[in-house]
Amino acid sequence: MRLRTIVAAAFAALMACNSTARADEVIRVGLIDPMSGAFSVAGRLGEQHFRFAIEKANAGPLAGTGKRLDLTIYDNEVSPEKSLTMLRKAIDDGVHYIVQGNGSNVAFALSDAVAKHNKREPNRAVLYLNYAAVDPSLTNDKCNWWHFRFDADSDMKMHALTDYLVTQKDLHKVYVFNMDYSFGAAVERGAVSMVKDRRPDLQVVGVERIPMGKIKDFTPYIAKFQAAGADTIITGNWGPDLSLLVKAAADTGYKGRFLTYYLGSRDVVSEIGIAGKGAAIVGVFYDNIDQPLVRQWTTEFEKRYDNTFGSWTAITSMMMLAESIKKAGSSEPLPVSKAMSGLTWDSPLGPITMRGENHQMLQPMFVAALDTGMAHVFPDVPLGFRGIGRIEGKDTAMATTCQFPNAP
Amino acid sequence: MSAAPALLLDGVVKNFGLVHVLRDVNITVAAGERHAIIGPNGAGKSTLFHMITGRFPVSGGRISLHGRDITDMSSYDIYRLGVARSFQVTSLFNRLSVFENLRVGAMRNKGAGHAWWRLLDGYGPLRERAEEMLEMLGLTARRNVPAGLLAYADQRALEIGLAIVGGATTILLDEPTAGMSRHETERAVALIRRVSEGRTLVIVEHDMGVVFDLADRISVLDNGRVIASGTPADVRGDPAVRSAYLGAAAEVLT
Amino acid sequence: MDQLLLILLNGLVYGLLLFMLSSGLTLIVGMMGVLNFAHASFYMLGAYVAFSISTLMNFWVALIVAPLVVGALGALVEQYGLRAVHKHGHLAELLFTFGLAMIIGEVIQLIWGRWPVAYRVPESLDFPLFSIGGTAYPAYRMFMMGVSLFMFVVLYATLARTRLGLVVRAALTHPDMVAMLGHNVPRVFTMVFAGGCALAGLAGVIAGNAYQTDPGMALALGAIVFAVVVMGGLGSISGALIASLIIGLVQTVSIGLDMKLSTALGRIGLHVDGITALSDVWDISINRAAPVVPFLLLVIILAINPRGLAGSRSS
Amino acid sequence: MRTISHTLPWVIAVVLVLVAPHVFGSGFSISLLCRMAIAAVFALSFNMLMGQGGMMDFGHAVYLGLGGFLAMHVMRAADAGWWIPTPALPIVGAFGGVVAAGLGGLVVSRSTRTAFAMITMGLAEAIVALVLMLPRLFGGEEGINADRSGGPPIFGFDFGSPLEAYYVIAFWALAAAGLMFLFTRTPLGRLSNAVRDNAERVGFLGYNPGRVRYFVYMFSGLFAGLAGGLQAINDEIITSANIGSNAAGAVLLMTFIGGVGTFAGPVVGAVVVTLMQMALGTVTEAWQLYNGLIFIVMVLWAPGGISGIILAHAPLVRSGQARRLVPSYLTVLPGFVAALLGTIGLSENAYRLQSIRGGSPPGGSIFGIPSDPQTMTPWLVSLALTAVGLWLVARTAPRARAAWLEIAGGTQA
Repeated sequence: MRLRTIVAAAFAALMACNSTARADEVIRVGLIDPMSGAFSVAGRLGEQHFRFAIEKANAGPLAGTGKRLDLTIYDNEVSPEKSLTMLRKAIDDGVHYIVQGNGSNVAFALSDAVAKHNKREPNRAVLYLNYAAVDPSLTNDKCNWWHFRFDADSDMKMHALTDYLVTQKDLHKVYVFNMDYSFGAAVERGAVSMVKDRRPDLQVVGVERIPMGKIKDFTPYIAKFQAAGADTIITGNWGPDLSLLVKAAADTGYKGRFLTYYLGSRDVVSEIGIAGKGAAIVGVFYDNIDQPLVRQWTTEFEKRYDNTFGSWTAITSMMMLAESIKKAGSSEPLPVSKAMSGLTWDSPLGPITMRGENHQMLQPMFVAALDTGMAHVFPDVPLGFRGIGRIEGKDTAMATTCQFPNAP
Repeated sequence: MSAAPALLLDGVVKNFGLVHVLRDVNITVAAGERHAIIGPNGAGKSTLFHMITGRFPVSGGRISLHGRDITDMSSYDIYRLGVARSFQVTSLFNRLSVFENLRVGAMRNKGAGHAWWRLLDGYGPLRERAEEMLEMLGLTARRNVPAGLLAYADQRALEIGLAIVGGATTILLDEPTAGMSRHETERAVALIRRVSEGRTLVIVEHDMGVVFDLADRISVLDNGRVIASGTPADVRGDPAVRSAYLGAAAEVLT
Repeated sequence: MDQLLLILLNGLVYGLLLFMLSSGLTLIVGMMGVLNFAHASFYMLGAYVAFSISTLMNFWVALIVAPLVVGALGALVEQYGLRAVHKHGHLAELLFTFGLAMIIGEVIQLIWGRWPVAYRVPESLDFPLFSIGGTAYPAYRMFMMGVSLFMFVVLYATLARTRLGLVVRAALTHPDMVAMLGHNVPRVFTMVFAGGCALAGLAGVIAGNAYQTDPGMALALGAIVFAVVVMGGLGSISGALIASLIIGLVQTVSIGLDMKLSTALGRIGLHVDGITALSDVWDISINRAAPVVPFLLLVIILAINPRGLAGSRSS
Repeated sequence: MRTISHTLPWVIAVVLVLVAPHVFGSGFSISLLCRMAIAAVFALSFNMLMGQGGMMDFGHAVYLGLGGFLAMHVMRAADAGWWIPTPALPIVGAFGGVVAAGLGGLVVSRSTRTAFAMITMGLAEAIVALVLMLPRLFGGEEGINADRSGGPPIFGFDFGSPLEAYYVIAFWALAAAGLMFLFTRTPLGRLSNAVRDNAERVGFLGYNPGRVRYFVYMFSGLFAGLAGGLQAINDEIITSANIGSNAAGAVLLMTFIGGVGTFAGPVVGAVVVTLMQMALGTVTEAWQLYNGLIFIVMVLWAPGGISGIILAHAPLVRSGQARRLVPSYLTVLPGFVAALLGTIGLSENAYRLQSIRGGSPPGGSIFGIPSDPQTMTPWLVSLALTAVGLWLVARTAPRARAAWLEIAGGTQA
């Protein structure tokens, strides 16, 4: 796979040298994500989305500018250490734009390393475009100028979720259930404080964190939900910790509602099966959004890759990068970063803005629930997402503690 | 030397579960004495050595060394009081060279301790002692061969060497000549005689020629008890011993 | 009270499952001295093979056939791999199984993909059996318990009543003697290894659909199975049973305790809130600490007695 | 003569270390070199236990990690203004490692062999879980970070640039390797060999084997902690992943592939495995499968590791007899190459097939050779290559082995 990429890149470079007619400037984008091992599915899915997004960006904002984006892949196996080595390799390869999304631990390591590198070697600066790591710290206390986040952070998602909760008067008791690590803790903090602030009548009947990936049998927890009388479960769980939870609920006949962050993943839904109907997700995208361009892209992507179109932030990040390059009239990271900071782009889902104070994207957010009879459904299960709530981008902004330590 | 005996076993008992290996063993070994322990297979001779050197805890009775109680001490503490031993089944440091085996054997008593701040080669006396021992064992030519690759007789020689290289005052040898040829046995006996000069020696041996040649005194162990103890002549004439040693061994006794 | 009953039931099911994995491993470790790092991989293999068989035919065929397939693979591994490595010592054997675990993990992903597979509980068992305090108890859990107990009885009978069992028991306590008695030790080894793998496979068959069949399932259980085997004492079936049940129950029961450590210590008269430097520690609730418990137990038990709870020999 | 043969490898090592970053000057290469140096120190410290002391420590990464965390906290303090120069941080790491191992050793050093291995595993699992529960000290999943250029400059160097950091790391790596080499020649080092070979006998020579193990464990922890300090300098971040079982597995792999029997073996392993992890991963996604295969092949046919193979042939090369081996070795080569190519073909096609099923475009090539895994040809060709190759190896290997035995046996006698 990567070999083909390298060969293709070399070939493209060769072509660029030979034909004076198409001497486009190649701007290299490096995707640092897991490409082998247990998490490679996520990395591969990301790769497909970025190939797709770069194609759209090259045909869109960059058409006729004499510049085009080109993707190179770096395998980090979600290890922070290996990511740093791959960052070095990417810099050697002349990559100026790093994209990464899997693992907040990797995101912290990369954000920090990019900041140090840019300080030490300003003439070889790189930008770090984060498309999926959602720890709020990255755009608050640990923010830095060279990091841009395109996904909504976990607090923003929780905010959107509570916006939705406010409209659901039939829910009375929530149980906050998370995995025991930094992200789970962040979701838990956000859930408890925001529910209290915004729907004081809603009672938090339980708060719990479970060891990550260690629990095989979730029925005791379901029994606890039941004992506490919870009718709503808010959870940031993902992977087996989410699918096993929902499955155990179905096994034991528990009827409460699951509000989640990561239900959209194909493995989780196919594992849960039809029992997942009614469970909801909060995010910046779902594939049944009724908008012509989205419909067209979703179909095109599914046809080409036989995979679920879901990483919308790959599209927004590449489009915004292209727009910033156009606006700056340069492909150098510094002017591009200045152009990107505060930039607004009219996305198919409405205007989206890269907030200047903390480099956090403000964009429309959605709550969607698994339902039958949808146009785009999961492969093994006749369920697809149906939108049940939308929050406009401007309403998602939250107070930030970010003070860029290294703003140019 | 009228003080306490070098080694005193007072009513030593050992049970493995329900099996009584040693029932009531009383042995006195005077300082400077060469004392042999004989007895049929399974009489408990090796177990007795294990008791004395702290390999297994005793089930009852006391063991003392020069009047000092060593009954519940660990093997290394007993060694530090001057008791060294060899094993019936060869027990060497197989991947270390012959020379290194001997050097490890002498380390404790040449003051190297657990030192990590000094190179081993810096301990002159230690090296000299090991070289001297090599010479004595006739293993100089095999100096750098890993112990595990030695011929059997050489391994047995090194086994004895490991017991005596540290210069202990009381030496326990468990069948030192087992499996040796006549010639090798003679060499080994000469060696044992030489190194046990001025020391206390306790030896378990099946070769009665060796026993009667070396020992000042003999204790006969049978079925977990000492059935006779005395000079070779006393033991030779003891009727209980004769009845315990029916068959081949009895002929040697006569 | 209802919840306690539920927790106990679940702990029992989990503990028995652990036992199914660890009984095979403890025989392998006890008899052959092989720290088989690939044991949990055979468990995973069992689940995947059962998934394939149950899609082609049905679950009941898989229940019988999949453990046999896994056992046969185990026999091949022993015969053509481990035996050749044996002469290089235990470390080499351990490393061999280490490499084997890596390969099994990758090959499984190559054949069945990196996603979890949709290995489902058979419909005939997919119903709530009874209800405790409003929580339905799935019939399949009871089935799991039944299979585990049945397996335990069969294993026990095999060890107690058959000639093979006699040789195995003798080999556990007196490894040198059995060879001298003229038994074909290599063949016994092959059978024990294959049997252990088959047991692991069976555990995979019945757990893969109750929980989840994914490429990470071996990793999640690998360390804990070792903890059970060592805690119980190498080569001790009864020790493994006790340790499995302890770990199963401790892990499940501690889920129910969301008391903070400082509160718990306060109950027994230790007031630690003042020591703020360790406030991170005191704030840990007991249920969050559950995964550490088996390993802490292991360390404590081994520190007290390196032979484990009921070990017949230490190394 | 002996001094030359002992000092020459070190002189070569020093020269290599000094020259390497100028030959392989790219940022990636320097980063690789740093990783190799750190891995080498770590693997050497691991082999102090495994190869020299006969202790299989499944939790050795704990000491690297804890040393690294301590060094990182001190680096933060330096960023905040304390006068602690960056090059001194490895000492801090070593201190952290030795203290942690001093505590851990109390628990583990009484056990031997299997029980030792298992108790270290249990301890490590417990510590990893604890580390994740104490975010204030260890920063949770994201770990803690600092800036290595934040300390006081020494002779005008702030050690921010990768090359400056490389020289700090290389200096300490060489120093640590040298010290560990000297350790093998101290009384304690020799005692650890004796305990490995026959712990019980050591007890009858006046030493408490448990105590010997304890001291050696502490030293090993010290150097692991030093490696952690180096890692802190290199990555400027340290996370709980550094403590976990992956890191412990990697060091086992390195040490074994390099060879446990010689002092330099783990260094060779560290270099080879680091290259494999970082470089092989950029060429093929099947590298984890290859890792496992290499492991098994080594265990089966070269249990002495790379250095074991070298050691077996070095005397022959020196005496000029190696030439006589070449013909019989050459007869094995075609079969070996064929089997290797076949295995690679099978694996690469399998991975290609999987990614095609996962949505990648069909067709494709393996290292430039067109190969479509959805057709039969590449599979048949690979399978045939593997089968024929293995058959050839099986036929020719015994003769090569006999030739080796004959010649090597001749020189030894």
